[in-house]
Formats: sequence, structure tokens, C-alpha cells
Amino acid sequence: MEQELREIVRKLLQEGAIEHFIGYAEGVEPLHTTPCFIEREEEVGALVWSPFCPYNLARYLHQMKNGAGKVGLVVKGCDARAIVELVKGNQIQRERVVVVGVPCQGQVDLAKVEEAFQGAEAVEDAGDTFLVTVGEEGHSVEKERLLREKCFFCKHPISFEYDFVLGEMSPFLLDRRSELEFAMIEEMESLPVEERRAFWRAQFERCSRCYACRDICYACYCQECIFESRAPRWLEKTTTSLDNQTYHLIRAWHMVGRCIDCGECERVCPMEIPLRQLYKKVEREVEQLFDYEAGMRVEDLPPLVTFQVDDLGLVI
Amino acid sequence: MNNSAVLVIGGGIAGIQASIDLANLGFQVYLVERTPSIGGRMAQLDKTFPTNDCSICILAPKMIECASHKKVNLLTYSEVIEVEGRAGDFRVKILKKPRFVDMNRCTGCGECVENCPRRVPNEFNLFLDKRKAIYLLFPQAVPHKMTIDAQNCLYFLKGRCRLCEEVCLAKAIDFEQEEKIVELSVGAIILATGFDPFDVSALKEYGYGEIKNVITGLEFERLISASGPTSGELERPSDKKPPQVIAFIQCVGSRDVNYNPYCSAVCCMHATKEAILAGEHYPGLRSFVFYTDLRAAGKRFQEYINRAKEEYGVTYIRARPGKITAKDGRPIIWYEETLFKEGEERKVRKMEVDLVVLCQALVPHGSHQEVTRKLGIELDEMGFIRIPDRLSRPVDTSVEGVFACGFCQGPQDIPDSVIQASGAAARVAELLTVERM
Amino acid sequence: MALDDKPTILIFACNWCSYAGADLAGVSRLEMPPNCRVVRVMCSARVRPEFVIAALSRGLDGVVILGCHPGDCHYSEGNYYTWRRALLLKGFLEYVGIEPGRFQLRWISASEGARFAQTITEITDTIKALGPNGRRRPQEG
Amino acid sequence: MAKRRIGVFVCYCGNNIGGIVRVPEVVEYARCLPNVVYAEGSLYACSEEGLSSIKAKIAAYGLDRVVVASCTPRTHETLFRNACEEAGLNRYLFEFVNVREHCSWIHMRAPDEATEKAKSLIKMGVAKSYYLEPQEELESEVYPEALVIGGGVAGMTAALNLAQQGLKVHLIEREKELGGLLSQVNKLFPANRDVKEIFDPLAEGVKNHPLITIYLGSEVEGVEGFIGNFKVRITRVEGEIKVGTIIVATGGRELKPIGQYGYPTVANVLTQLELEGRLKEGIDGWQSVVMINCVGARVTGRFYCGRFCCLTAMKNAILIKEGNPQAKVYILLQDVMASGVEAERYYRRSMERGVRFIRYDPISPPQILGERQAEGVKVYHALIGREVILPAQMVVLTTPLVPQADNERLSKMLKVPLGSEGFFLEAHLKLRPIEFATDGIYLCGSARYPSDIAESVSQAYAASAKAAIPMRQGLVRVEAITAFSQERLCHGCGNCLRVCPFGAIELKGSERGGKVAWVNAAQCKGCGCCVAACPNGAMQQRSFSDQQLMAMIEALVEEVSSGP
Repeated sequence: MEQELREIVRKLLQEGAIEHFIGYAEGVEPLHTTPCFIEREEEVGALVWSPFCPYNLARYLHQMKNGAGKVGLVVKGCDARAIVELVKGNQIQRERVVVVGVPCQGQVDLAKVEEAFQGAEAVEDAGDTFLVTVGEEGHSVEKERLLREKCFFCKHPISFEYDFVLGEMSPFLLDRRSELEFAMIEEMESLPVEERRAFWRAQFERCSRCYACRDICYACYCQECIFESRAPRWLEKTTTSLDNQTYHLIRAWHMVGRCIDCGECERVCPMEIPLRQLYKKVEREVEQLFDYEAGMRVEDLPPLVTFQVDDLGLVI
Repeated sequence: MNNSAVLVIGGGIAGIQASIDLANLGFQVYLVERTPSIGGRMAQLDKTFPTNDCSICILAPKMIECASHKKVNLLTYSEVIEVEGRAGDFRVKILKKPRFVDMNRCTGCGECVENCPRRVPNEFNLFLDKRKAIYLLFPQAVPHKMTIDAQNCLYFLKGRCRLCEEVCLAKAIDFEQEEKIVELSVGAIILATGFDPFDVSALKEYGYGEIKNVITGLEFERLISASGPTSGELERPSDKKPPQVIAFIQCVGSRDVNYNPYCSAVCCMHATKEAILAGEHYPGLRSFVFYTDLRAAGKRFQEYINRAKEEYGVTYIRARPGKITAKDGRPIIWYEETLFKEGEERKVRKMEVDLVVLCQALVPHGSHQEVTRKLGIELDEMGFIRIPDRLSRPVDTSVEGVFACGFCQGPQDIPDSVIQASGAAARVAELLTVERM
Repeated sequence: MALDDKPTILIFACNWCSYAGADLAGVSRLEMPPNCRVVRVMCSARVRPEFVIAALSRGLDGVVILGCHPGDCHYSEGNYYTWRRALLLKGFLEYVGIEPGRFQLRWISASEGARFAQTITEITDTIKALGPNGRRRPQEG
Repeated sequence: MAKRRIGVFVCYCGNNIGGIVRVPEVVEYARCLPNVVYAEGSLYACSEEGLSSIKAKIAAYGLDRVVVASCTPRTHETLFRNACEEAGLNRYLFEFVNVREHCSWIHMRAPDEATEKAKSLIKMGVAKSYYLEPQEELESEVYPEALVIGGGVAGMTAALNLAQQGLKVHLIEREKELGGLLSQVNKLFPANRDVKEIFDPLAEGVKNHPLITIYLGSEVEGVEGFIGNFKVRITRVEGEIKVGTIIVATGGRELKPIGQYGYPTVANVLTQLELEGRLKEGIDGWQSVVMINCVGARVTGRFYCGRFCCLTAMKNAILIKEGNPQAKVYILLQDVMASGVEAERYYRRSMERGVRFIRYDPISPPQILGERQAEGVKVYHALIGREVILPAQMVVLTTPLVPQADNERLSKMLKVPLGSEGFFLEAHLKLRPIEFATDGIYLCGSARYPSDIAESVSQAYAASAKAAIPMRQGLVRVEAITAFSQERLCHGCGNCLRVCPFGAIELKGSERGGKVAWVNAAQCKGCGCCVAACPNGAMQQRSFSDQQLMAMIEALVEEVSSGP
């Protein structure tokens, strides 16, 4: 698959169809990759694809608004939906992006690997299972044990929006769709209100407002973030649990119709706040109430900029 | 011949709309209204079909816009007593009845009303409750100034009281106020005098006035209105309980050669609206509408009827009830259905209900008679203002320079009235511009 | 749950219907609890959900948006947007442990003075029963 | 933070406020609020004395913001704003606090609470007033020429009325002749006048008027701009024409009920309009005619009633009876739509002439007898409760007007909406029936909903009045509560323009690349929906900015935090 990818990129560069290509390259540590920008044909050898490519590369398209050239990038299903949203939000023009889709088999959760196989050197995709190498030993592991949670419930591992697609879908991918996608939301909802409050207050208490979640988010493309505003000041200067609540709730509000569950926010949060558990709630409400899923089609109107007279019959 | 002032007679929605449009077209407008406030019949409605828009919500901004327009001169509590002249040059005398309240001083605060000891039947609520002798016609009245009803004021009746004067810190009460005559010169006149409900007690067979739980459509409107005498609680007169079954009788006094041969145009939709409002207010309530033809020929009207049937269980029965009797206070409707399915038996049926609403005919208000007589404007045999060439000149009366809009020239609903009002403004603009050129 | 004697409730009311309804309640001298503060906006759709979030996080005990009945909007469709926003926001606030009663959307027309008074009374009672919110809430376990 | 000089005036309103709220205490409290340099009580703030005092204090204390705490802005705001302006203070530097309707009058038995609440409301008002900005009301010029789209009776009437008011009009008609549907009709109810009597003088008036330019065989190709300044491209016309207002009078067309009652394959089954054509040619010896009403109207999929079709049927029935009093003419219908005085009289007249009305049930509609040629009609007569067979030398189907096929195209060009039936959708069904929500564009005749001649003409006059207003005034002025986009902050996501009901927002190229939102204040009505839809506050509303509203919230929060 990597070969195929490199060939496509080489050709694109050769033809001058793109100015550069955004992909993944080997990281410094094992089991890590890093985003890379390929500008010349001879660099294509650096491109890799593995279950260790968490970054949502659509995040790097924000700057494109001001330029004129074309850019290529490799996307997982979730990232591709980000591209659709960026088009909807007038942040990029679809024709200026060459999208190379990969049928994502799911991304590996490093923490899970670390926990189960300390010192793992390699994790390879072996179809239905992962093959984990620790020193001399090889372990065959059921995928669910190592996948990132969001990948396990992923409904759209490959996008409908691409110019090239690598490889084929595996059967595993196809029936991965699960009724349990929102289980954690339902679990939370089943708690009494005080417990939910206590839970979230505790989570927000930990937040140091480093803004990593915002900075990594593909959807945070505002010219100047509302939280930087001094007129008015939406946040007080303190980082008490309640001020942080304001931050997280407003941010979640801004995710309505935009969050495509790439999970980057949660991955980069140094305080390990379960942010997906917040945004997933938004995602589910929008889906249930307005039959809207972010990133599906460029023509879909975001849920908050349209309405139906029938909405009045809706209740939560 | 270059008088760019216009007289509008009648401060209902048609008169208001005509005044606003004329003023915006650059004419000086004198809007004469008989009662202490503009607003007219629309102010008495709870909601309007087919959108169920709250009537006062959409009317009040127009009233304020009209009254605060620099080119509109409101003459409320006033009547035209004399008029002469011709297109481009009418001379008009207007009688301003004394309010006994100084309009410049009164702030509309209502302190006087609180303190007034005299309670009298409230005409705005069709006498279903009481108001004071010093009063505001309705809470959103424009101008927002008080009026003393001299016929009921204790001071005028018995020579003492003057409590209102005592409590008014603005010193607005003026018992010395007298009638005033205002003389105007205008280039054109628009009549917008509206309608009155027909007095249904003439139809003895329906028992209005005899049977307690038989009321009129307009009374129903005040009862269901949130700002009405019962704060929107639909109380049947006999025991103040909400009804469970209501019958609406259409064409009461309309399409009836004995009274008014014409169709009053709005009653089918009006009854449907009232049935919907009742259904909304009291889920489970059932309404029956006894109709002659179900006239729902306006935009979104059929859809409204369908909604009434489907969502509010309103049943339409094509019948003209012969009589209404009562048993233990419950009205009984005697009727023969005139549409029936194959095999059905034709016979007189009875229906017992909790409340009967008579959708009365609407008749010309008649307050235009002084003007029409003086200027020789033709009326039709019903007393509506005659429009000689309805196809080309739908708002022109038989006298040049005098126009008519709204119900006074024939039964019609609110949108048609505001259309004619704007149309009349256009005709005035045409006349007075041509005159100028 | 502890009763809160003096909750503070923020009300956003649209100029054309609900604010007028509140005025009518006043003109009709309808008594109601003194805990609400009405802020006038031209349309209920002007109310940023961020206001609601900020107000509740900063410790106000309740926020209520009042708009025209559907179909009555002076701007024809504003209240439909308000409804969508409120629907989502409500579910969301509840999710993070803000009691459902603290944020509400109601329709009040210009003729519904009594309904305004009744709504204010109801809402105040509900919020009193919930006890103080945020800053004023005694530290929890 | 900059210093302000805020003045607070608390009204007693006689006893209305002063009898419950302890005004002197409130004034004392207001005086101590940040940036307040003056506060006083006023017996009646809205009286001559009260207003003079406000004006005097603005001058004496150099007030730069004025807060009046009294009654409701809905009735009194203009008054106080005017007073500020007279004292040389921009009218938008005024803030209203309602302590009567929203305080003293609803807490009459709780003076302590009412007093505290009044303080709190004033604190919020003062907090907002700090952030008020002077505003200029936007004025934009209106080009004094109008475009009327459609040369039928409505369009011609509107054009002529505007021209008679001295305004220049461009009248576009897609056909080669003026007249629209009217020219296909024979006679007109209720007087059964010949169409020519109406049509000829009107068409002559339009053709001969020096201020009217007629474009026949032309259609609108493109529209840009807004009230006062539309640029319109027309087929077969070089360049663009510039107009200030637009009237849509494109009419409707008769439904051809293909596939129903044998139409159009059965030769003697016609529509009413086709019958009118035959009647024009003159009729002879028709012995029996059956008309079927509500064909394609009041049915699933097309709920609406054609409004005047019953009268059309009656008219043609009367004409047939006049031609041959012995003829049997039946009208099969559901309800007789004959509202008002004249229509009802017409209905009676048609019965007197011997036209027979039979009510059918749409559940079992009439049936045509005969194959290639209709010979009779079988119908369940709901009034007598049995089926009858009627002789029919000719069957006439009464169908409603339906929307023009290209309404959608025109609606997109003008950025005005269509209703679910496909007719143009007015701003408000009840009180703004001939205006669109978008300023400067108006509507009349059957483009809105099936309308007979008298109605179309009324509507045309009304639309003409509306269009004439901005043109005669020469400019439009907008209250400064409009939205505006701060280019520095806008990232061009387009949420704002998607929610704007008035099409007042568009995306424009920005200097730094990409697009940014731009509000055409002339079209903005100040609802603020776009502001709430903007994620980062780039979109703001004059007099209701985020900062102003947050200041009110903060003021209230402060009170809570400093509470018990």
C-alpha cells in the first residue's frame, strides 16, 4: 500500500498537479509516525502508512485559504470527513485538494500496547489480528484489544470523498459498525445529575487550559479564537473548574456539526480529559435529532444553519 | 388643487395601513377614529388564521408605527361631522370629543384607573367584564392615554368624586375640557370604517340571549384571548366550566334573504380558527362546525381546514340548524344534514353540546354614512360602499377623490383589507400627483 | 435538596412578542417572584448559546429564552433557529450535570401577559427547588 | 478601561414606580455605580419637565451615556432618544431600563424586593451603556425607476400607477404581446363585461405612457443588488438596466388536467380556458354541458383551492344559458366559493338562470360516460343521496391556476422564496401580503396565489404603493441595530449568510486572501440571528453586541457572587 501511495504522489509531483503532499513518515521512536510535507519526487520514499498514523492531516490545510496552488494529502475515513467540513465551511476549495484515501484498518492505541506488551517494537496488521513483536517473541492479538476506542466504533473508515484510494476494504472493516458507538454516552446519561456534575467538574478541574485540544483540531479554523477575545472576555483569567467548564462547553458547542471524531483532542490532552465523551454527545444529538452526520456530503447543510418546521415536534 | 393632505376615516387595520403608506408616500395624513384608540376589530382578535399569528403581536407594531409617524396626525375619539368639496379640494369638519384628560400631560400610567370607583360594562370585551369610568380601551391602546367616559363618570353623574384628579400627579385630568371642532382641507378621502357584528338576537330560533351557553363568534374570541376577560380560559357562561363539545353555527344572519343575503367571507375560517384554538387549549375538546359551503378559498386555507380536521378533530357538518333549544342549560342543536352517503337515512337529528358559537354575519359599520350622504357616495343595498368599477378601480367609490378599503366596501379578510388599503394609497398618490402635474 | 430563597434568573426576551408579553403582564399588574431580570433582544435567535453557557458557568441560577410562538417570528424564522440551538444546548447542559430546569426556552406572545407571569412563577419555583448553582453552591463531596 | 460619564434618571412615574420602588435609595445606589457621574429621580421622565431636565444634565455634566429607568422601550424609546439627540448626544448612546412593567407593577406587594430588583436592573443597564457606541443611521439612495416583471393585468396596472405617480417603469413581458392570461379570457364576472372593455384602455394607457418602457418577448436573466440599486439583465437588451424596486407580476397558468376525465384525448372534454376560447368564437345550439369543478384542486398533492374557479364556471354556465336558455347546464362541485356580496349575488343569479349545481363527494368523483366522445356524466348526487346520469354534449373541467414553470428560476435570481405550492411567498401572510421579506421587491396577482381580475388589480395597486414609497422618498434609512462583520476576525465560514432571512449577507474577497462576510446594512433588519451563528464573534450587532450583552450578564453575576 505504501508503494502504491508513493507512486501516486510521485506522479502527482511529476505532473505538477500539486505543490506538495502531506503524509506520514517514520517517527523517531518505534511505533510512531510524524506528519511530513513532500515537495520533491525524490522524497516520496519517506511516505509510510501504518496503524500508527493518528494525525488528522486536514489540520494542515488551514493555511491554504490564502494561497492558490493545489495540495495533496493522505486521509483516513475520519480525516476525509474533515475535508468535507472544511469545504462546507469555505476553508478550502475541493478542487484544490488531491485526496488520497486509505481504507483505514483502525489506529492502534499506544497506551494499550504499552500496557499489554511493555517494550513492544513492532505491531503489524495481520488481517483479523495484530502481530505484536516484543524482543524475539511474536504475539497475535485480537484487534479490539489494541485499537483506539474511536476506531473500534468507526462507522466510516473510508470516506466517500477521495481522488485516489489505496487498497481495498477488508471484511473486518465492514462489519465493525456497532450499536455500541454511543454506549459511553448512554452510560453517562444514566447517572444521576449530581454524579454527572461531579464527574465533569472533576475533569474540568484538571484542565490547565493549555489549548492543545483546540490547537490540534482541524475544525478550529477561526481567524481569532473566541477565547482570545477581550471584547467581551468569555473566560475569566482563573482556571477554576467553572471557568474551565465555560471553555469546554463553548468549545463543544462549536463542535456541533463539525466534529468528525478524529479523536486528536483527546489524544493530545496532557491531563487526559475524556474529551471525546463530550463531543460524542454532541455528535449523537445532532444525528438523532436532525439526522445529520458531519462530513458526509458537501451539499449537507450544517444542523445549526437550517431548520425544519417539524423540528418543533422534537424533544430530548 | 394641490392639497397633499389626505383624510382617512377609521382606525382599524385598513385605516392604519392606508395611513402609514400615504405618510410614507409623502402625504400629510389625518386619521380619524371614533373610539379612544386605533386598532379596530383586529385588536379584539386573539389569533389570526391561517397562521395562528397572535393578532396584537402583529398589530401593535403597526399601531405604534402609525401613531409615531411624523406625517400622521391621529384624531382619536373624533368623528367627521361635515364634509364638502371635490377631489383635490375637500373641506372637512371633525368633532373631537372631550376625553377630559389632557393628552399632553397624561402619561398613561393608570393610577387614575386604579382609583376610579365606578365600574361599567367593558365594550372592548363585548360587555363580558367591566372597566372603569376612566379607562384605556385596551392595554396596548394607541395613543396610550386615558379617557373619561362622561356618561358613566360619577362626577358627571352626581357632581362629586374627582378621585382621578386627586391621584393624578401629572395633573392631566381636566373636567372642563370641551368639544372641539377641527377644520381640515384635504385632497382625498379614504373610507375604512369596517364592520359591526350583526345582532343575532334577531334570529329567535337560535336562542341567543335566552340560552346562556349560546354566544357569538366575537365573544368567543375575547373569551379565548389571553388578554380577554377570562385570561384566555374558555368559560361557558352558565357555570364557568370549560366546554368539552362546542358547536359553531355558520351563516347566522349571512346568506339569508331575511337578514343579509351576502356571505360575510371570513366566518368559515374564523370558526375553524376558533375550533383550533379551543382544541389547542383543551386537548380532547371536540368541535362541530355546521356550515353551508365551506369557503376556504385563500392562500393556505384548505391546509388549515385539513389541520383542523386531522389534528384537532374538528368535524364539519353541512347543515343549517333549524333551531337551538336547551335542556338543563345544555344547548341542543336540531339539524338535518344535507350531504349524505349512499343508503343513509335523511332525518332531523339532535346534538347536545356544551357551548354554541354563532358565527354572526358582519355588517357595514355605518359610521361612514355621514360622509357618504354629504358627498353623495353611493352605497349598495346592504349599506356597503359601492364600487362602480371593481375590475379596474377596485378601491374607487362613485365620487372622485374618495376611496374605500377594507370591510366597508364588502366582506373580506385582513390580508385583502391591507391590500386594498395600500391600493387606496396608490390611487390617492396617482390622483394627487396627476393633479400636481 | 436545599431550597434557594434568592435565585437569580436571567431572561432573554424578544422585542416583538415576549418582551411585549412581559409588558402586558406589568400593565395587568400580575404579581410574580422578583428573581428574574429581563434582557431585551430583537429576536430570540440573537441569543448566543455561549451566553447561556457563560451565565450558568459563572453562577447564575437559571437562564431562560423567551421567543415568539413558532410562525409568529417578526423575522419569520428566527425562533426556529432558536429552537434547534436550545434543543441541543439543553441536552448538552444536562449531560454535564446542569439540571434541566436551569435552562429553558418558552414561547410567549404579546397577548400572553398571564402566561408570562405564570412562566416566571413556574421557572422560579423550579429553580428554587434546585438550589443554588455554581459559585453559590456549597462545595460538593 | 476608558472613563465614561454616565447619567442615570430614575422615573417615579407618579406613584407607579415611586409608590413601590424606593426611588431615592435607587438613585443613591446608581450614583455609586462605576462611571456614573450623575443620577436623579424624576416625577415623570417622559413629561416636558422630565425631558428638559435630562437635556440640561447632559449639558451640565457632560454626560456621554444616558440611562433612563422608567417604563418600556417599546413605546418610549424614541422619545428619550430624541431628547438625547436634541441635547447633542448621539441617539444611540441611550439605554432604557424598564422598572415599571418589569418591576414595580409586578411586585406591588414586595417593595423591598422591587427596590433591590430595580437597582439590579439599573446596574445591568449602566453596564451595557458603558459599551454603547455612537451610531449613524445608514441612508442609501433609491434609484427612482421600477422594474415590473409580467405584462398581464397586474403588471400593467402596477406599471401604469407608478408612471402616473411620475416614476419611470420598465415593463417586461415574456410573450410577444401584453395581456397575459387576461387576453385569453372571454368575459369577466360579475357584470359579464367583455375583456376588451378592461384590457384595451389599460394596454393603451401603458403603451402610450411616456414613462413606461415595454420589453416584449423578454425575460429577466440576472439580478444583482438590493433595494434602491438593482442591476437587471434582460434578454435581448444590451447591458443592464438600473432600478430601485422590482414588482413580480408573473401570474399563473391554467392547470391542464392531463389524464383526468379523458382529457385531452376525449374531444369534447375541455378546460374552462379552452371553453372561453370557444365562447369567443360564438356558440350555437349547445344542449347540455356538464362542468366538473375542483379538478386538480383541493386534492392530495395540491391542497389549495383555485379561489375563483367556481365563479368562472358560473360565468361560462350563464353565458351558455344566455346563448340557449333551453340548454341543460350542470356544475358539479364540492363547496360553492362565492364570498362576499357580489359573488354570492352572482351565484344566486346563475341559479335563477337555471344553472344546476350538484354536490359531489371527492371520494367518489364523477365519471365520464362514452369512449372517444363524452356522452354523459355519472355522479353521486350527495344532496338527494343517489347516483344520477347527466347528458353531456360537452364536459368542461374547472382547474385551478398553477405556478409558472420558471418561478424557481426567478425566485433564485431575486433571492426571494417560493411557498410549498410553488407560488411566491410573501413576507407575512396576514399583514405583508404583497411584500417580500427582502426590501425593494414586491408581489402581486396570481404569482402570489390565484387571484381574479379585481383582486389582481387591487394587489397591483398595493404593490405599486409599496414600490413607490422608497422611490418617492429617494432614500432608505435603517435603524442602527444592523449586523456588521469585523473583517479582521471573520474566517468566511458562511454560517451567517445561511441563517439570514433577508439575504443581507454575502461573502466577499478579503485583502488577506480567502473570503469574508459582508453585511449590506440596507437589507439587514437587525434580528441578530447571524451573530449567534458566528462562532468567534466576528459578526456583531449594533446596539446589541456580544460585549454589551455580556456586560449585562457580568453585572448580574457580580451581584450573585457578592450575595449571601
